[in-house]
Amino acid sequence: MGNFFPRWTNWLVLKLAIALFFILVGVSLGVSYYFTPKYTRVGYEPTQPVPFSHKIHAGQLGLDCRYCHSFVESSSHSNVPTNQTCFNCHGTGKGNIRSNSPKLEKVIQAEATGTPIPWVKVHKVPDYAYFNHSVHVNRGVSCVSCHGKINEMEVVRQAEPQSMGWCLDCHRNPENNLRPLDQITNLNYDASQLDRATFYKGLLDKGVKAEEIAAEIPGGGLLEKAPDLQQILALAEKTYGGAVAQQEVGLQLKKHWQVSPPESCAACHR
Amino acid sequence: MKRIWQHPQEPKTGRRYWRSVGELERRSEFMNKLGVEFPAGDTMNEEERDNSRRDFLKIMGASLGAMGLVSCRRPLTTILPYTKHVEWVIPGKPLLYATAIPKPNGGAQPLVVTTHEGRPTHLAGNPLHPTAGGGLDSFAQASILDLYDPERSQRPLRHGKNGVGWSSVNRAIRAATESVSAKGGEGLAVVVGASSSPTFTRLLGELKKAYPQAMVVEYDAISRDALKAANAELFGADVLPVVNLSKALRVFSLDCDFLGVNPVGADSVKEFMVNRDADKGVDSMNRLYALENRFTVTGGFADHRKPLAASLIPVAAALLAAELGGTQVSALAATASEDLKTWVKVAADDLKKFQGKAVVLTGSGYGAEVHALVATANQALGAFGTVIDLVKPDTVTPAGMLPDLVAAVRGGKVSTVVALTPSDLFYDAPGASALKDLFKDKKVSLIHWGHSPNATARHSDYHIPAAHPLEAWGDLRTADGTYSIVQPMIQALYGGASAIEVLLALLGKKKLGLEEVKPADPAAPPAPAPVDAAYAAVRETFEKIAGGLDEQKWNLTLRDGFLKGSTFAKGGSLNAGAVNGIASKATVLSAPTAEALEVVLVPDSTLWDGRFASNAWLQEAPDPITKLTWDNAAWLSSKTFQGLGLKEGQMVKITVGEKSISLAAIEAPGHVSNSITIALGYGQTKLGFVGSNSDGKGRGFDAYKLRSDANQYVLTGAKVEKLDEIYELAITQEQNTMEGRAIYREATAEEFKKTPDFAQKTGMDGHIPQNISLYKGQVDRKTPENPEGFDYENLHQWGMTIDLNKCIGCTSCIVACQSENNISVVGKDQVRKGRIMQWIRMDRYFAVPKWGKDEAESDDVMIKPTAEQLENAEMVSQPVACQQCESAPCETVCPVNATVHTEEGLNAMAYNRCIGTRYCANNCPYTARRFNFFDYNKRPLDELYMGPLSTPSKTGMRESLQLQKNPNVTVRMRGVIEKCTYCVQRLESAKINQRQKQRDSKNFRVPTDSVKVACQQACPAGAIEFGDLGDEKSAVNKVKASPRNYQVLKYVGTRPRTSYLARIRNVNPDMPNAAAIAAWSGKQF
Amino acid sequence: MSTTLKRVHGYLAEFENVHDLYHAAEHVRDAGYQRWDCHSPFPIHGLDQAMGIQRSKLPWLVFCGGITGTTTAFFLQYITQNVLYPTVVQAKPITAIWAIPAWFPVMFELTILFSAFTTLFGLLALIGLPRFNHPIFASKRFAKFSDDTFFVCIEARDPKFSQEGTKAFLEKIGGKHVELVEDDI
Amino acid sequence: MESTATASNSSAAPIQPRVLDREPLVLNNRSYSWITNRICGIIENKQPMLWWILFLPSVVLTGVMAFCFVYLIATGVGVWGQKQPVAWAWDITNFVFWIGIGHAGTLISAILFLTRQKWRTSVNRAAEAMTIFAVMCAGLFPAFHVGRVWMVWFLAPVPNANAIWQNFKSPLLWDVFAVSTYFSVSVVFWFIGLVPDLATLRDRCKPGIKKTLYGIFALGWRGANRHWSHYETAYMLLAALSTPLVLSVHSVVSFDFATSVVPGWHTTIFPPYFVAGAIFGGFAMVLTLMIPCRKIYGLQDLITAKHIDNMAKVILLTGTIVGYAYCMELFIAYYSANYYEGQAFLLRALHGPSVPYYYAMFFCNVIAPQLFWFRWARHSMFWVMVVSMFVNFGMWYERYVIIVTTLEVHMTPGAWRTFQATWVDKVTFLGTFGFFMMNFLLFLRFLPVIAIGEVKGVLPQSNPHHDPHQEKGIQEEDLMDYPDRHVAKTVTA
Repeated sequence: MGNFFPRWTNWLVLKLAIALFFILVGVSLGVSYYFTPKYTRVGYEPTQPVPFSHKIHAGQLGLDCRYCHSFVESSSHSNVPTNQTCFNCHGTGKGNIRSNSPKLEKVIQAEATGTPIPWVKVHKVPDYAYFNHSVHVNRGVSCVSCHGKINEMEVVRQAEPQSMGWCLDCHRNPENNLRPLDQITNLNYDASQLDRATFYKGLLDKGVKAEEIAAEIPGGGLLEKAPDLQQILALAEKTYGGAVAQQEVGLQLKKHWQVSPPESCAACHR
Repeated sequence: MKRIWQHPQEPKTGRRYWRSVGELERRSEFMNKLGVEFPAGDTMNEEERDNSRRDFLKIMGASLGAMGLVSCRRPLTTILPYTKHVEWVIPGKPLLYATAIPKPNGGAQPLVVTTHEGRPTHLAGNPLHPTAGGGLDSFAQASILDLYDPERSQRPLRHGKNGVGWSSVNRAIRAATESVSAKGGEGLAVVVGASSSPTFTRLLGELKKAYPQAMVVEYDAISRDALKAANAELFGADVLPVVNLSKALRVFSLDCDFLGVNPVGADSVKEFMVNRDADKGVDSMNRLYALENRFTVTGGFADHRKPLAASLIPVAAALLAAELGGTQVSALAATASEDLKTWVKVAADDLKKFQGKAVVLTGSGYGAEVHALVATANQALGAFGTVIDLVKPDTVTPAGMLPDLVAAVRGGKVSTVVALTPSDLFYDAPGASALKDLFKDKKVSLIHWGHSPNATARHSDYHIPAAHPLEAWGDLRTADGTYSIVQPMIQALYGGASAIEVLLALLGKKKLGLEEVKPADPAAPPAPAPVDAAYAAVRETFEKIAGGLDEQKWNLTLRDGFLKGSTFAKGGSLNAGAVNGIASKATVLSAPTAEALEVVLVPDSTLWDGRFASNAWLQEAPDPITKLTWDNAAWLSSKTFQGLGLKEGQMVKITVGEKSISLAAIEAPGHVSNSITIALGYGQTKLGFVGSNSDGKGRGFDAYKLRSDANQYVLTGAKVEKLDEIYELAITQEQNTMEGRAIYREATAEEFKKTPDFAQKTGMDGHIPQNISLYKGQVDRKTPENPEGFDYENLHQWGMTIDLNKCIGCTSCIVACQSENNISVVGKDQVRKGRIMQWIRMDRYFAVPKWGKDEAESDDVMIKPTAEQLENAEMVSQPVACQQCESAPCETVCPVNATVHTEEGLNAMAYNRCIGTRYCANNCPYTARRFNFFDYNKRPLDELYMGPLSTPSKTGMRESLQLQKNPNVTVRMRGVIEKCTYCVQRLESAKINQRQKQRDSKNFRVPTDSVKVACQQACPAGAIEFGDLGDEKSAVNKVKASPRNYQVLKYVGTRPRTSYLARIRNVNPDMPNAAAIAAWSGKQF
Repeated sequence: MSTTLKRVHGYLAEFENVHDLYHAAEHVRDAGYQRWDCHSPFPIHGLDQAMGIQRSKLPWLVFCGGITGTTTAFFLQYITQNVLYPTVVQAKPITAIWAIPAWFPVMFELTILFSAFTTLFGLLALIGLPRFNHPIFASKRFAKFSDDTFFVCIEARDPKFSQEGTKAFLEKIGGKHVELVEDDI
Repeated sequence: MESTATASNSSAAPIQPRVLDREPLVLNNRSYSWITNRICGIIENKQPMLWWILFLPSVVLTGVMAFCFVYLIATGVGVWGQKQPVAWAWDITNFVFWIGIGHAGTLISAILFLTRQKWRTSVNRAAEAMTIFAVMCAGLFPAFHVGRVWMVWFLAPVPNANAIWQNFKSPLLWDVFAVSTYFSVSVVFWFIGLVPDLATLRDRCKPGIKKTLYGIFALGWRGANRHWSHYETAYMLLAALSTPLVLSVHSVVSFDFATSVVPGWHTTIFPPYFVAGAIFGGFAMVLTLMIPCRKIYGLQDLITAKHIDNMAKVILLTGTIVGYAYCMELFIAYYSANYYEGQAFLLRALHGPSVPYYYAMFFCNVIAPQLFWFRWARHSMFWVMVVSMFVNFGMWYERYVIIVTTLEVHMTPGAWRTFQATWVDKVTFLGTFGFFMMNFLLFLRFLPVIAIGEVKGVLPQSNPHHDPHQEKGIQEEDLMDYPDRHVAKTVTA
């Protein structure tokens, strides 16, 4: 009978092993991309019942976010405005702005029947995670940080994965997202737009000690005597260059507002 | 990668979890209900959030199931905003209202109600209230569940059947009044319960005016007629004695459970605790003597307790009166046994020393002679005007009693009966079934108003569903008379009517039911809602009481929840002559014997007279004494029990005269021999799933059947015989003794004086070896030596103390916790299997001074005590929840990091990370962790074992119950561990609010003691302190400084954040066997 | 089919018992053959010396495998517990130096696991198995190697191999049924 | 081999005093081919009736077990008897029981191999198989006892979007690693041992599916000595690795209890005590399986009375260690003067809810094995069977006592509750036996129950220095009292 197995079988096992290896690598790569929020959530852009354009309202017209989402600073979740808010401008006898535009049809209808407009939820934090808007916007975290540049979106789209890992990134290094409170709803904000002098003056006016401020600037700890504003500015300029840097702002605010985001379960899960 | 989802139009049918629950809610019956008062919207949105929180695994499961799909499909969830903005409502923030609800035994419980987008979710006491402020009892705490009870009566019934509208009810009422109006109301009878609502009383008066011939009858199952009669004779018709225990240093209770179901003042527990603080010096501590036939929370808390048959209470009363120099009734006193004489004498001597600071109390169920004797005793003690105030309430109406009505009906003088009493005539009235037939024979048309479709409702011509106190306008007065307005939190879910509204309807001032309320027309500018007649009526009463209708005053009263300085007028005095008159009528009773036992009927600690039978929280709240849930049973003394050779739960047949019932028996330590105690209120049939068994048979046993008169509480000459059947009882505690372990610690006042820190030396705490390990780990305060310790400077450090010298073992903290933390009810069967979910376990231990066969024998705690010893046992109760150990054994064993420690010293629990290995539960020395053995929130409790095959219609949480859930707490699914978290949701929101205020400044410490946890809020005795250990000013820090402060199982080294304060028994050294009291506590390890 | 080209694999000689095989092996070794082998149903004590085989290198491979396991386990735990998300449980220290005792069990287990698999795959690598098709299987008699017969096979690739010489040599040292093993190309 | 050496002397010079023979490992000078035929015969011939009588019920039981687990997962852990405070009961009891049984195999193959105990050769294959199947049964319980089985992947340290990891301080996680390692290593060890025998089977069957399968798993083994030399090193290495592993696995299992704070669990004696117990129970199970096997398949010449005798001795030894542990627990409980510790054992042994279990355990594990002090007992198959049966039960009781009766009386008396098992508990456990038996019977059916190659290796004629030409027949004085000698007589080499 001779050899029972043909010769080609000799390499079969090795070939299979190699093939299997590549398959496994492929699968794990695929899963880690296609099955994580980075892919499954970001870019979610459902059609809304009413063709409301954030681009026009928040972008061109420059409405402040808080005009409609009025409770964002005081409540856990940022409320969707009532019809009354819409009619402040669009209502007949009020603003009269395009009060008869067909786009408003659903709103008028809702007003008439009293049944709410079913807006489609775009940013959905899992139900067992308790996110609180107010504590973020009151502590220097802007809308942009989580929702992206809404003012450039015709229809709202999810811009960030909003996964637990993503949350933790910021909770561990808040300085990358902190900004002065008056800039919270400025969606085009960039640290470089800040005037360094006013920023540090603001801190000093809040009663922060100058040396403490200096201590937050690399190399600032070395100053022998309490510096004045000019020295601080000089120091900052030396370290961060002409334009104000996000790091610069972030570190100062983190220190002087005592921003210490919690990392323990109880902060978000109850 | 911009991908646009075109969500399809929702098909009519579809996999439930693919539809957002929000949309489900849009079909919900509550849409229009809530929609009326709160224009449709965020209630639903809120609902959707908290609802789908419950379903998070459903959704997760679905998306996992769909796997690949996940990336391109995602469950569509909608946000439904308000169409019009609602005053005060900020979506996501709770809104608090002050109001009040009636206590089952009269008086009022002032409340602060938490509402989320118009849903009342949690009740708490009103801390501002001058007299009844602070905690609440479990009845009040649980009444929020009555509001959402899916089985409460929801629509009018005709002969117990559905299908009759409100209009016909209104017609019936009109007919009833019109028919009798000619004859000045003759033929009309109104049955009311004892009410403390001025408006109700006023309207009743108006009714009497309108129909002079109409008959007004007052009936309560837990009747106080005897007391009322006695009071009328002793103090005058319109005078009531109100006891303020905060003024008493010596209290003698003749079977008066004033800490439990028989309060004697506005807030007896709170008042009693005023003088109970051992750290203020034991000499200023009050002392409690108790004589009772069974253990009550009062007796358990007494410094001196003697078991005494209820039939002998009059004897004791006579003795006491004689000793104190009151009226002498030698006929009674003579019959007393010697040891009783000495016992009472010594106690009396002690009382005498406290003229004007001592008081004698007796159970409201006892006969007039007892009340008379007690009155003289109090007179002798100078209690009147000091401890006892005589007041003239405006809430008593001259009314007949049930027998009058029965007679009238029998005589055919009554054609229409309107039943407004919360009691259930055809269930709890003496000879209920006979009464029912009588009504039928005499063709009496019965219009019944009630909260649940109970026996009377089912056999009435018309049943009017009652509105919950949170649903309608009304008003109430606490025992001392402080006036509170009852304001609605929510549109009546089922359009029920309040008793006041029914009266208004009888007066033709109001139409009942939903028809009246039409959905606000959105097109028109928001018109003011039509003025509610009840609202008007309450304002009218307010005008009288407040002296003028001052809007500001009205609003203040609404805001604060009470009207300042509105207590009853004082007046009246004891009429000595009457005393002798009554006392002379006293009949001599002999002590019960094995042949002729006595049966004592008591209101149930959880169901009261049975009106709470369909409240699942109360059904599952263990009885403070027997730890029995879902049933009642006959309590027998160990001697009788062992004498009959009974097993736990064995059925016995009890015969009194020709009446007899058979029910399960349990052995009750501390119970007098030849005496049987039975709790009333059980055995109601066809009361739905909670109120009665799924087969419609009653839960427990109906003891009303033994009564032939509503005032009968002590029945003598009873026979008991043993039956073979064993009834399955769900008792939450198997082990009655502490096995000599130093879990609960107490000492007498003397010992405490000698060694104030005895509690810290008890047992093994005296000799705990030093921790010599090289690293200290994250424990204690952070210092240079202990770098890993907790940061007390910059962070909150939460801690709790429980003062065992104040805890009476009532279950209201358990219920409060259940309401705040969405804890599921597991049902009788699961309780029997030891799977009760309540996060707080109220341990109740019995202890005897010496163990072993006889007094002489050794201190070996492992020997079972004898029947005699058990009869004189002492009872202590101790609430145990998660102790938030700094070094928590449960944490280290969790393989997935589902439970870890927070920097604030909390033992955090992430439900959504838990896989349910249950290792933590094993490793918890306090057994404080609970496991969801089944989907208690999803599966019907009688089909738990059917899993996914459970009846679809019964599967899933009932819509109305969903409304009650606290949106800030995850509703746990099966397979995860849960436990007390120190109400972390409250702590987090407190911190967040503080940050909102501070914004860009530094100070984030929550204001001292501004955050309270649910159990602390609920505790009527104020035994629980909670707060920030990092804040020197906080109350919890002060309390922890007490020498009585100790940690349970300290030697294990878990370093719990919750610590206990040892109990001090204010023993009178002259009392017989005073030495034996709390002697057991010295023999602990 | 008789005209198919064949390649000579070598000579296969058969022996009855261990004793004979052992001495035969010694002869072959002394004769200076390189590419040859003995085939037996079970390992024979001392035959390695008789054939002059070096000690196996496998232990070194396994040692490396083991070390890999230990380090993997250590870094797995160090990184997850100390770098990525440190959590405090039962007040236990999170700094590596104090936490390391808790890591020993997993470090140990992974060491064993990695070693074991290195042993398996190392062995297969060293002995070039699995190889299902081998010229020697062409011999029908060879099938008995796994039962009770012992073989010596000298391969044609051996420099000292010769058609006649080797055959004679094998017969001289007591080999029975000396046959030429060929396999198809 | 000494035996043959002395024997030859005796034939040469009759006057010399006779050196007492050492019992040969294989009786009746069986030849290689006899061994091959006998062992492969089991696989190649039809299975005896008894095989089917045992096999079919096992399959049914396996099905029942599967059903129970499905029911459990679909409904909830509540279908078991668990409650507060007894959060672990039969599930973990069975886990520890099975994992314990799983220790004998590796022990026999590894430790006895390192200690050059040649007698292991005829039992190690079956024991290893048993190990693997026992570990499979054991693994089922920790996997399915969790509340949310579908979340069990949380135990695997894989990077995830939640950026959260496991707690490597948890003994339970150590368990995961230990048990899975133990299983994989045992399989590797077993497989490597099987390769040469699979080659034997391959060479014996006719071309066909069977030959293909055997062929594949034989990896083309051709018995070359250059392979054998690597092979033996590998085998030795694996033995050296398994030895500490087998000790570690049950130590880690015992950590689940020893590292807790529960009185009655928190004991330093646990690791050695558990390991001893495991070996104890494991050997008992080996005996329970091998004694019928050798009878049914007529393997008395390979699995001789000597083997049984040795294993009985091991049982006696480990049983005594276990007994010592029991007493030591009690002593420490008393000597520690820790009230709670003392109570835990008083309640366990005197007046707790589950006292009977304690005494059942004590009798089965400590008293019963003492029978093995007597040679007749060790040599009577009946008594050996009886005792090993006792031990099998006793070891389950031991785990039950340790786990359940301890938890029933935890630290706070207010929470004490007695445990009652449900039908699901019982049927599931029974089912695992079916699963175990099914696997083992299939193993008998398709794989060599005895390591052919290894047994051949220990025959006297396998020694190159043993001269085959002066073979001697069986001598009468060799006929010492081997109870099953006559069976061997009938067979001819």
